[in-house]
Amino acid sequence: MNLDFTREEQEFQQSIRDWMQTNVPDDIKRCSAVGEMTGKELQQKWERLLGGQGWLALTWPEQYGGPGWTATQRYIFDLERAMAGAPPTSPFGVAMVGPVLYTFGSQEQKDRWLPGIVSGGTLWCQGYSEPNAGSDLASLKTRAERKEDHYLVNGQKIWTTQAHWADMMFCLVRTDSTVKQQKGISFLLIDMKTPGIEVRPIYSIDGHHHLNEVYFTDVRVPLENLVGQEGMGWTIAKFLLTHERTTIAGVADSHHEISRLKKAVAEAPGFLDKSQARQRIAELEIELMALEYTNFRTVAATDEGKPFGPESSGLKIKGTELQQKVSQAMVELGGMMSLTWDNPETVGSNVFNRATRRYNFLRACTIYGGSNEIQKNVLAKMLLGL
Amino acid sequence: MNLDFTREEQEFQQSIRDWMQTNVPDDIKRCSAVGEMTGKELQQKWERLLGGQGWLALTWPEQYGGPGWTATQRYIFDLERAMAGAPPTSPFGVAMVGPVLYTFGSQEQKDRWLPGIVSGGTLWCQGYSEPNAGSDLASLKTRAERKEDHYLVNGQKIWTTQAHWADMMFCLVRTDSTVKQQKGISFLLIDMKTPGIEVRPIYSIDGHHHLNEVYFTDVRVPLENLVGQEGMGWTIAKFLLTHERTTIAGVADSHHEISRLKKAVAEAPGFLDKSQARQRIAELEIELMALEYTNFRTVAATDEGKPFGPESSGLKIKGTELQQKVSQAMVELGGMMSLTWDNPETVGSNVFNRATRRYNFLRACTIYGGSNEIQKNVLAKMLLGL
Amino acid sequence: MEFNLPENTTLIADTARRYLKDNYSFEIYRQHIEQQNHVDASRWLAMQELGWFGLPFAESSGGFGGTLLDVAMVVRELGAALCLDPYVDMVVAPGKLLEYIGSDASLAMLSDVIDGRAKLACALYDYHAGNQVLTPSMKLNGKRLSGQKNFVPDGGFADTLLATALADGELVLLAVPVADCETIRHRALDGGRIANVLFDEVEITDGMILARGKKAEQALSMLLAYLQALDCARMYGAAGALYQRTLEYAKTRRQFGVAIGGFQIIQHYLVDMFIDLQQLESMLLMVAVKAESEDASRRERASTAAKAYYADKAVRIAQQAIQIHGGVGVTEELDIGHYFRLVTHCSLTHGDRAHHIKRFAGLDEVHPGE
Amino acid sequence: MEFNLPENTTLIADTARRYLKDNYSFEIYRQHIEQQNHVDASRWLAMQELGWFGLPFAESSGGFGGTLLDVAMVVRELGAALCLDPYVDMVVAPGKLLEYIGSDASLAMLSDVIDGRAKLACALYDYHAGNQVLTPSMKLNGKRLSGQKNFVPDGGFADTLLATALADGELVLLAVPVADCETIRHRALDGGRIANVLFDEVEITDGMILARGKKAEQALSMLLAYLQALDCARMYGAAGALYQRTLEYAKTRRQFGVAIGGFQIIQHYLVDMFIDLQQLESMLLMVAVKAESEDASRRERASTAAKAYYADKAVRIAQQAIQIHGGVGVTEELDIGHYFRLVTHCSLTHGDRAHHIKRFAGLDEVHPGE
Repeated sequence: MNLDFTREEQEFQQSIRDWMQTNVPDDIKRCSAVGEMTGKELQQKWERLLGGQGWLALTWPEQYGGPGWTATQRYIFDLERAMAGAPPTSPFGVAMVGPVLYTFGSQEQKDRWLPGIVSGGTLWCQGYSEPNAGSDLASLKTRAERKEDHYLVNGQKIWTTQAHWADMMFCLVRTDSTVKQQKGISFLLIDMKTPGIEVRPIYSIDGHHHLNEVYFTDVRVPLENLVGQEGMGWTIAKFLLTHERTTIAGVADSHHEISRLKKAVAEAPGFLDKSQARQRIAELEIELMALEYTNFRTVAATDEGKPFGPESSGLKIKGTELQQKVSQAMVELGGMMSLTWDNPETVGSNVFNRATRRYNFLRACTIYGGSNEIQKNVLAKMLLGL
Repeated sequence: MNLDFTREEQEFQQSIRDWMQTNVPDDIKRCSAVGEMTGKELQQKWERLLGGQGWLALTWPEQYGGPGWTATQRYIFDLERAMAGAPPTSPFGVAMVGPVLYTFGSQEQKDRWLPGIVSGGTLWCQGYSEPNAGSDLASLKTRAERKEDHYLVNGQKIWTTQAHWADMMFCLVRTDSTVKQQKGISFLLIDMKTPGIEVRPIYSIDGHHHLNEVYFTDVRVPLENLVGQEGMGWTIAKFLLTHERTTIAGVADSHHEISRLKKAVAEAPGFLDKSQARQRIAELEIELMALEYTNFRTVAATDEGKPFGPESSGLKIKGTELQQKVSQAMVELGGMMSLTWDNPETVGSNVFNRATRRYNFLRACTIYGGSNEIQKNVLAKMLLGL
Repeated sequence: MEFNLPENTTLIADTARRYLKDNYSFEIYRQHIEQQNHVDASRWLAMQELGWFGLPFAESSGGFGGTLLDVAMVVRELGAALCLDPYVDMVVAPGKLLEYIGSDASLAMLSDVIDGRAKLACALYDYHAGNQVLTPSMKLNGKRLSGQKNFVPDGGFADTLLATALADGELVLLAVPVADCETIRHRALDGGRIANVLFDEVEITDGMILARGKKAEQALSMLLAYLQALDCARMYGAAGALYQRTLEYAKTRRQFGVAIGGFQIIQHYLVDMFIDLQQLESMLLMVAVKAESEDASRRERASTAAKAYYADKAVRIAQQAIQIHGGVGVTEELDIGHYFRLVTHCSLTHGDRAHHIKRFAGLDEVHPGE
Repeated sequence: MEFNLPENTTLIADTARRYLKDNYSFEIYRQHIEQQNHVDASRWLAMQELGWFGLPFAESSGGFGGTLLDVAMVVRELGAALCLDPYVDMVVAPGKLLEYIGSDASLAMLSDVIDGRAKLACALYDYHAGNQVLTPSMKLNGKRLSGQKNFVPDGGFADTLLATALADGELVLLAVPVADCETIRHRALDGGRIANVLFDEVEITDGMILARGKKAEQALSMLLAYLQALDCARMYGAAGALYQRTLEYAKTRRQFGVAIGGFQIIQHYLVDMFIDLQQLESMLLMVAVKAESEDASRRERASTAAKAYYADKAVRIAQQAIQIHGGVGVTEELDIGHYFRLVTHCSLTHGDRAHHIKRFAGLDEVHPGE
């Protein structure tokens, strides 16, 4: 039992902290100080900077471009990244399609796609959900018909985050409608520049454009863009669900948000009851501590090469609930200071000014990737045997 | 729209308050001041006192011994009763079997049983739940076989509140096991002194004996003790569920508990953060206000002869949740003062000393009479159409 | 007690609902939030013709003698329709303040409001004083007014602001031409416009001083209770709309081959929303009746409790509405998220939950039922 | 980081579990709570033989050099078994206080504790000072000790109390013979015995003064963190038992023709309990490792956070266990309600949730991961 970072890990933490201090671009720091989103340009600048360091595909085996870090190091990196005010990296390439490719892909596929992910050069998006296949993903309808030398894809995806930024999409499609729902699904890589693809924006209630609808009309996808075999799509999707849980709880970003909140309260005008505010924040910090040590257990287990323990099953549920709570606290402690949607930075501007943007944004976090209700259904069945 | 008591009602309130001040026995006031339960003797003394005033069967038509009060007057009476520290009256006679008898009973049954309820002379208990028929009451198994001049009752009831006090039980029994579950159930009155009845105590986690198991072995019940027809039991039970909701929310007793709590905080030693405590109590008072005005809507509708509106459907759920919250606040604000189970009243005794008793007791209030979960199931179906 | 809406109030509410149904829509709202100037001339005129401008004011003040309850029903419908027309900000709020001041000069201004000639708004808050409205940070030194006002509703489109300041430690209420100030407009959470207004040695003439001292404090206190009740009315309209839409969605949206309303967890979520909505309705009626009382204790008890309660339960309903809707709930395309923002907005105006809980805890006790 | 229990700790925990399984039961517990004197001689001896008496103390103090984590695993098992034997109250608490004082005299007393010859308990709280343990209301004037102690665990069956008092404003730790005091015993919420103890001009000799000033404060502060960690351990044992029993019940109890665990709402309740239990486990490991740190900031951050968290989540688990059990959950016949009381009890000892939240809010900030 040892609940401290080792001396080596502490040194690693310090070195990352130092690096972040020097290297996180000022325009990114400015965004994060006032709670603004980084757009595509800044996001990609940041990811390429990390890619150049070899610090993007953190979980990958070294042979494919991973930095060879332990889970603890990755955790520490994430923490210092968040505390420096830098955004999380986009998960679609490094955390999703990458591991799929080096696990299920052919040598050609690996050679072709992995380097762009490692460097931050290629942006990916995930084509899973459809209008009538949200929680019930297995009922998806987008179909890919096998032709001579290509698949012909027709259908529609929705909630496709960053589809408007992406070079490539990995996509679940139905290649066989004669077999049981899950069995007819395949995993396809689609170039977003292919004719027949139309991306329509969906604006979110934080006022930003993250999400899209993607329409496919007779889109021709080379046969070699199939990953694994036809019908393996569901297996691959499930593989991804159980992959890497060491940062799923959002502990690092919650730390950063709480620290911003504490700063905001400290700097707030005198009418805010600061003792009361600090107690509300203390409740959140304590919840975060419980989550953090639960997360540490998963990190430690990962480093010991053990499978995820039962502690990891609640990480997403608790983590997203906490993110929402922290954000709500920021809005409510801001009180009337949170009333502004786009206060020009002239008079009385402060952290609270953009608090509601994030509060709105985060309503989605208990919904996407399987709503917390669906997660509980699954846990009741799989883990509790109900 | 008028949200104040009329001048007449205010005068009524004052007259009841005055009466309570003079007439609530001192030993009852002592109990309530320290949060102790009144036992059978005090309870019956109190009910007989009210019976003597004609103030026991409050909801009944005057012809059967009701005081002829409006729902508002009944509400006011209940409020002043609670604020004076007097216990609620036992519901089994006046609120349950009484209305059943004057609605479904024969003239002989009315003549025989109603007077004892009106005066507080006869104590009743309710034989509904069975070990395998709790939430799922329709699956009850206690059977009553019709013989020449009596029913022969065999089976077991459980959770029978005050069975050890009661002279009589009203009971759901199965008289026909060949028909659909609900249809074979009848409503029977059983004299608790009949041979073959065994009452075994169940002690509750507040340390008191409220509940019982009741065993029936060849218990002979006169045929004339059947209320209505055979097979009408379910109809009668459902009639009772929709009866009188003007005090179901427990508003009066929550007022009394909050007022005790405020007094306790005011008198507590200086180490209690009183400003913090008062804010926690304020939250409860505001919730109580919302419940109270919702309750007023039901009271007002009753006085206008209207059916219960949708507002009444949440009264039990919200009311019991609030009772639990108030009680938990009392325990937690008491802090270490709540650690005592039976502190002799010598050193440092105060309201908090018995707070956990009530806290334990009240765990049952979201369970009995149809758990809050069952209530929500019913509301989803009946009211929301889900 | 009697909870039936007076016939006239029902008529007012029904008329408002019908008017908005015919003349407002989610599409208009969405254009509305993108526009800078957010008063639509034809609707503004129509609202005046519907009698809304005179509704909040006594006949003796030249109004139509409506109650707070009447006004609350209009505002509830505005909330239910997501309508951002600044009826409360430019008519009710400045008008009630003028009426509560009750001087000849203020009543003369009020009659201009009722006639639709005046464009007024209230500037009561600033970053430094926050909810401590009786001690604003703006100072009137002799004839010079200096300081700032923030969160000014209506975004400074009014031509005159009713503003608070301290003069020798005493509260004063002033009518200041907006032309004399620097106004920085921005969008508020609910989609409307608010402004920061800077007063840099603005010259104040005697005629601009509407009230001072106790008189000013009392008028302000009565105004705030009135506006807090209207915050609740607006939230009730939105929460009711959210509940209705969510129930409907649960009945029609299918996942795993069944309507999601068939899942017990969704059923319980919806029952909780329904029950809370009932309690919100009770609190709305309570506050709408009591918050215009001349008895300060009665007024504050009602408005403080209602606002604190709404900031908890209406917000919760809005959060659950999104959760049950899932992905579509977080898009600008659907009205759900817009109602959510409206509810959040109103939960923060005129005192947030923590402020009101603390305030309630400091009020005198009353005997239950009184 | 590494979360595996040391082999030796696992052995200690397993042995404790097995011992309690073989020698304790719900039936014994139920007799126990009805008895006045609550130390069972044979179990007491057995616990000594199991090495528990020496476990919490350094080898240099004559103990077996166990860690707080070792002791926490024993206490967890005591909680899981509902065992009321006053191991913490009569061995760990007084012994650790003596060890933290660390004087020759106190270490001599400690060796009597380890040998099972001493019967000590701590008297740290009173009605007037509450959680402000560094400023007790009891006064030592010259040689005379006057005042009262309340909530004294073990109900005053010990022959000597380690008590706190103020002497000229300075904290002193005293060893006072119980025979010199008036003791009023009563039952505590968890079924154990506590006492009010009155000190009426009790004569204090120099030898009775164990420590004073900073030394006394530091020993007390270290003791409290240690005991707060053990409160959590006990609650964890109980909460785990509650979860297991409730899950089992949900799988077997049938209503409406199906196991109640088939209902989605019950499933979500249980998943919530399960997830919270996982977090409680993490917090237990955290606090058991950190609460015996000599670094005051590290120790207090850990023990305060853990206690506040447990008073929320373990209590919630206990409430839900009863709710899911329904009627049987509120009877004395079933252990569920008894665990519920135990959890409530421990949530209130050594500082309730509000106390710890406030305390945590006042602690210095640390960089995440440190």
